[in-house]
Amino acid sequence: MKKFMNSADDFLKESLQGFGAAHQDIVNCHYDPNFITRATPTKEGKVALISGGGSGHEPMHGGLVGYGMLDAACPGFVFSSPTPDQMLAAAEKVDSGAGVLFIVKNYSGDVMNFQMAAEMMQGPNESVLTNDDVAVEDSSFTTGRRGVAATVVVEKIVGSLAEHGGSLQECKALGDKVNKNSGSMGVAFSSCTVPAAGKPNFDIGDDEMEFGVGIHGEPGRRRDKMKSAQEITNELLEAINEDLKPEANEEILLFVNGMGGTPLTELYLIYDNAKNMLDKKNIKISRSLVGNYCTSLEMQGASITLTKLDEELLKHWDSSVHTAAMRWGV
Amino acid sequence: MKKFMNSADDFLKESLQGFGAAHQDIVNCHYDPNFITRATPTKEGKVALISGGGSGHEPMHGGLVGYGMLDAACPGFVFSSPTPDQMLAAAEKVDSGAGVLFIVKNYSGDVMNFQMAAEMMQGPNESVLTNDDVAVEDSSFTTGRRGVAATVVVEKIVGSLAEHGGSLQECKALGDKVNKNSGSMGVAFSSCTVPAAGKPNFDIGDDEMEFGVGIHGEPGRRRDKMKSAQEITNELLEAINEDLKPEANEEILLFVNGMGGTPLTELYLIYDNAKNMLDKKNIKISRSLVGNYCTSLEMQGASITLTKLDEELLKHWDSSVHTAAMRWGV
Amino acid sequence: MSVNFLIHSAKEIQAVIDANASEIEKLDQEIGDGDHIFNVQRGIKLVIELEAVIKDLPMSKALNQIAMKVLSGIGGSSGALFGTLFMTMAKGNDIDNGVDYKKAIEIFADGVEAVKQRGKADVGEKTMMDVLIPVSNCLKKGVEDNKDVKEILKEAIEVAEKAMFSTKDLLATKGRASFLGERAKGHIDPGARSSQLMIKTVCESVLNS
Amino acid sequence: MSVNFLIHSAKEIQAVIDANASEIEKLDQEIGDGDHIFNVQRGIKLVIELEAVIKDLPMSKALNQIAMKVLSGIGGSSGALFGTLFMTMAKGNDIDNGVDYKKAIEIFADGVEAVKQRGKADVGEKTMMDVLIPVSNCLKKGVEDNKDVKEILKEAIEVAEKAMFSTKDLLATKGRASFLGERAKGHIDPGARSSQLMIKTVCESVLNS
Ligand SMILES: Nc1ncnc2c1ncn2[C@@H]1O[C@H](COP(=O)(O)OP(=O)(O)O)[C@@H](O)[C@H]1O
Ligand SMILES: Nc1ncnc2c1ncn2[C@@H]1O[C@H](COP(=O)(O)OP(=O)(O)O)[C@@H](O)[C@H]1O
Ligand SMILES: [Mg+2]
Ligand SMILES: [Mg+2]
Ligand SMILES: [Mg+2]
Ligand SMILES: [Mg+2]
Repeated sequence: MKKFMNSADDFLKESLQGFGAAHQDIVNCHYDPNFITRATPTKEGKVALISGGGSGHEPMHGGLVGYGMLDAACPGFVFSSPTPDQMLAAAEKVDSGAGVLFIVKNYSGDVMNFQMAAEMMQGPNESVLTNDDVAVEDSSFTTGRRGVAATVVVEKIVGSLAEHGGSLQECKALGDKVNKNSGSMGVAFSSCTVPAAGKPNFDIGDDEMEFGVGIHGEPGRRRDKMKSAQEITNELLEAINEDLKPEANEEILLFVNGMGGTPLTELYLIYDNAKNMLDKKNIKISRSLVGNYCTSLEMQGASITLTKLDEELLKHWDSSVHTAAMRWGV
Repeated sequence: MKKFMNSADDFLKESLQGFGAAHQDIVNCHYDPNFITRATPTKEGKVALISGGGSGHEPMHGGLVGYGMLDAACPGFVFSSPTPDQMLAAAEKVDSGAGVLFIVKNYSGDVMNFQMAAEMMQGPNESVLTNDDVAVEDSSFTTGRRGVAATVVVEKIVGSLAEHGGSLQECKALGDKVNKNSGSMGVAFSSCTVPAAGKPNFDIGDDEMEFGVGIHGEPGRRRDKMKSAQEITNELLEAINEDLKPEANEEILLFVNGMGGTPLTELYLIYDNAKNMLDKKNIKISRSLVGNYCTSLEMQGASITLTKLDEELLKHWDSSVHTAAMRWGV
Repeated sequence: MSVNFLIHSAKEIQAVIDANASEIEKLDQEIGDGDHIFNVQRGIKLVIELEAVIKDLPMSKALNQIAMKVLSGIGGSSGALFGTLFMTMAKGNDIDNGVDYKKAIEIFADGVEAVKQRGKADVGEKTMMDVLIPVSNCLKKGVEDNKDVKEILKEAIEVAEKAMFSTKDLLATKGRASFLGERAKGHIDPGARSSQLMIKTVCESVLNS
Repeated sequence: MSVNFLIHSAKEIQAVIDANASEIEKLDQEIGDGDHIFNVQRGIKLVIELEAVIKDLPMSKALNQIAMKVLSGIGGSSGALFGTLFMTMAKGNDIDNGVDYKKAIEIFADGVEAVKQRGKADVGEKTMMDVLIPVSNCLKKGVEDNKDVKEILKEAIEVAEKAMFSTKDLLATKGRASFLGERAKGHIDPGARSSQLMIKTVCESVLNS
């Protein structure tokens, strides 16, 4: 394992410290229990947005704390969901009286820990569960689909509504809507290595890729032979389209997300190839996001997320945001 | 080789197309010869800033084109400097009469090609040569030091001066000053693979790192055994400090740059470790930048850049910028 | 069952889990995200570190401290589930006046029931419930049938082992492995394995005392 | 020297460079950035593709087209340097009225001088100049000494090869390899190797004609 680290035990803490120090103007990091808040307190009457999850997906969620997005983020250990005490401490700090909206990716660990926090909480709270990953089937017999990169989109759009006075119920409803309007799928060329493990999560051949991979390096739909970028992109988009069924002339957000070890150049190439295919289907790319937002440590790979946009979503996507990882208009 | 690509020949073009399409609001991509300009023309009387270099270092330089930074960028083939016709075409497009400032990293290929363009050009022009890499010695017998990540800092600060009415001479002088005020050094854990080559540029053992590596995966000061992040950070900073000699209480910009394959979490950890050391020396971190800005394809590694800041530099660092890769205040 | 017994068991469990660490790690890498072993090891370590704090506390308080430590120190599915187990056990009726084996079995069964509620998983879904529920049933039945405690514990060890192996050929419908469909088959569930090892260790500890 | 000869030579050079591609690639990976072979191959391909455009042009125009193609199509150090070579040759005096071997040597030597100016490197700095300068000198001397053209070309081939090998033990002071210090020693300079192969190919082509 080759990582910039001093010890597996201190990995998370030192990284958080660096993050906090580098972005003092935007965030405050708190320790024991660990959580990240905005540098300035939630303004009165504003719904507080709290997300969290295992670490290793940076900049999600800490890098999305700030004006127009999250009020707080709770980072767990690498790939382990955070614990109720983190969420409770964060909620206590950022709840300004208008209630707390938890944004939770659909993994049983995250769901159960956030649920326990919600049950223990005094004030009003709601949760949005993201489950945009079309790689896995959503049947009534399973826990359902995984929450992946669309969580970033949910946090941006709901963050804007909360900033502009949306109520707790309105924020929850919008979050559910964005989630329902989104589909994602990813592919990995290499594994990732959890610092405590010291060795890759899975083995993969020189000519193989994991198609439909999860953001923890979990196995996906199938192990496949390497293919051209256009073929991979087409297959990812087909899987998403099958689920999301965007109509011709429908406006979408095209979000090409890197898993951590794939350079920007390749992400833009995927964007180009995706545009080729979407153009052919007359699906209108109205907004774009390209970069490493929902990562899996140093995994080489990428995911594509499509979100169907209407006027409401467009407005909240475009509104100002000022976080460490996403910033515009301010 | 595992890359998102269709063919080595189309790699650059498709990536540029994706970049152009994803950031239509900021840039325009031109082909044959390839160059990137702002989406809006240079305002009259504003010095035009043009940079460029081999591809593979994205977001540098295309991602730095936009308000407050570059007017144009000329991407060469992967790791090959661009050619004079690209620079001439870019200059023709963005020169508004106040002259052109070329920002060139100190590699003989870049220097010669930009020189030829400058000689062929009609209008007034100047060049700033960046050579911030302290890994290699600067003796009168060599081509001098390499230009690396501080080029980003030069482009930000000179970009601001140009935006605010600086003359060609003033811009050149400020660029030289920022370059002189900066020192960088990097380390790599893995090699990078040029798409046309299809195999890694160098071999490196499981327990080795290349200390003082160049941004093309060129060999550095020495091949070393892996060390802890704090040790690596200390050694990088010592090398920089030896050269830059910042004084106690001097204000600096601390820039932790990823090489493409190292996740943000580790870059923040380096930031934390760097802060430990700089705090001890009473060097004041006034500004911070952490992220993948001057990369080497998918290489795992990072570099640290320190830039000594005075009031003038601070002002121009803080001023608004709106590019694909760096954005604030707007 | 005394607080001392809890601490002593935690130490024994630590040894057993450490000895089987690489196997458990591999199981969660194959069908999960690879963190289960670290979650469990971290949790046990934290509980053992509580020794000085809890050793003189009444049972309900000690269990509650353990529950909070597990809940706040582990994370992931197993943190929430094991936390729920201990939280529920801590609420057991009248436990500060001594916990005999019947009482112990009663509060354990209550705990398992709460875990089942929390995770909404039943037997056959390829989770730790495949071990916890049959073991809980076996223990309860043993008490009902007035069996000898040694007999009951020996049976529980066997039931746990069989149940653990049974997860191998199941499709997963809860937890991370549920995302895998057919690909989860052929792998033992990591939580089932760690639970089985813990149960075995505690039962043997009683048997050998 | 005719335009046809230029095109013919480019094709022969392509075959030789392709045959030695992996060696040249390795050289620039060892002490450079690994792109030299692709730069050279791309350049040659572009020149060959010019055939239809230049085959009926006067020598000065043909050379100028080649120069522009090389300059705009290669990039890197070698693009600027080879571009400069051809640009200068294109400016040779009176070349549209036929180029005999003396004239060819004259304009080549002028080209090498211009390359030297452009790159500011002299013999001994571990670059292509270590090959180009001695070869140019050898050719000029041969003409001065009124040697037979075959003799001259044979000598040039030998000089080029020796010069190429000489770069192996040099410290680099120009180009990318200069950043390496002592570590550059023991490796032949990639530009020296590709230049030597091109010179050898052209000389042999004349010898065999
Ligand atoms: N809903 C559930 N009910 C019961 N047990 C579950 C449930 N979800 C997961 N588990 C158990 O948790 C184990 C994984 O725990 P762990 O790896 O620590 O957490 P995570 O799944 O969050 O990474 C699984 O092997 C399974 O036994
Ligand atoms: N200043 C210079 N003068 C002469 N030749 C040079 C100079 N700099 C580099 N070279 C030659 O160029 C070769 C490298 O060319 P190439 O790899 O195509 O470009 P780059 O160095 O820009 O990657 C070197 O091997 C060397 O022979
Ligand atoms: Mg986990
Ligand atoms: Mg090059
Ligand atoms: Mg797990
Ligand atoms: Mg080269």
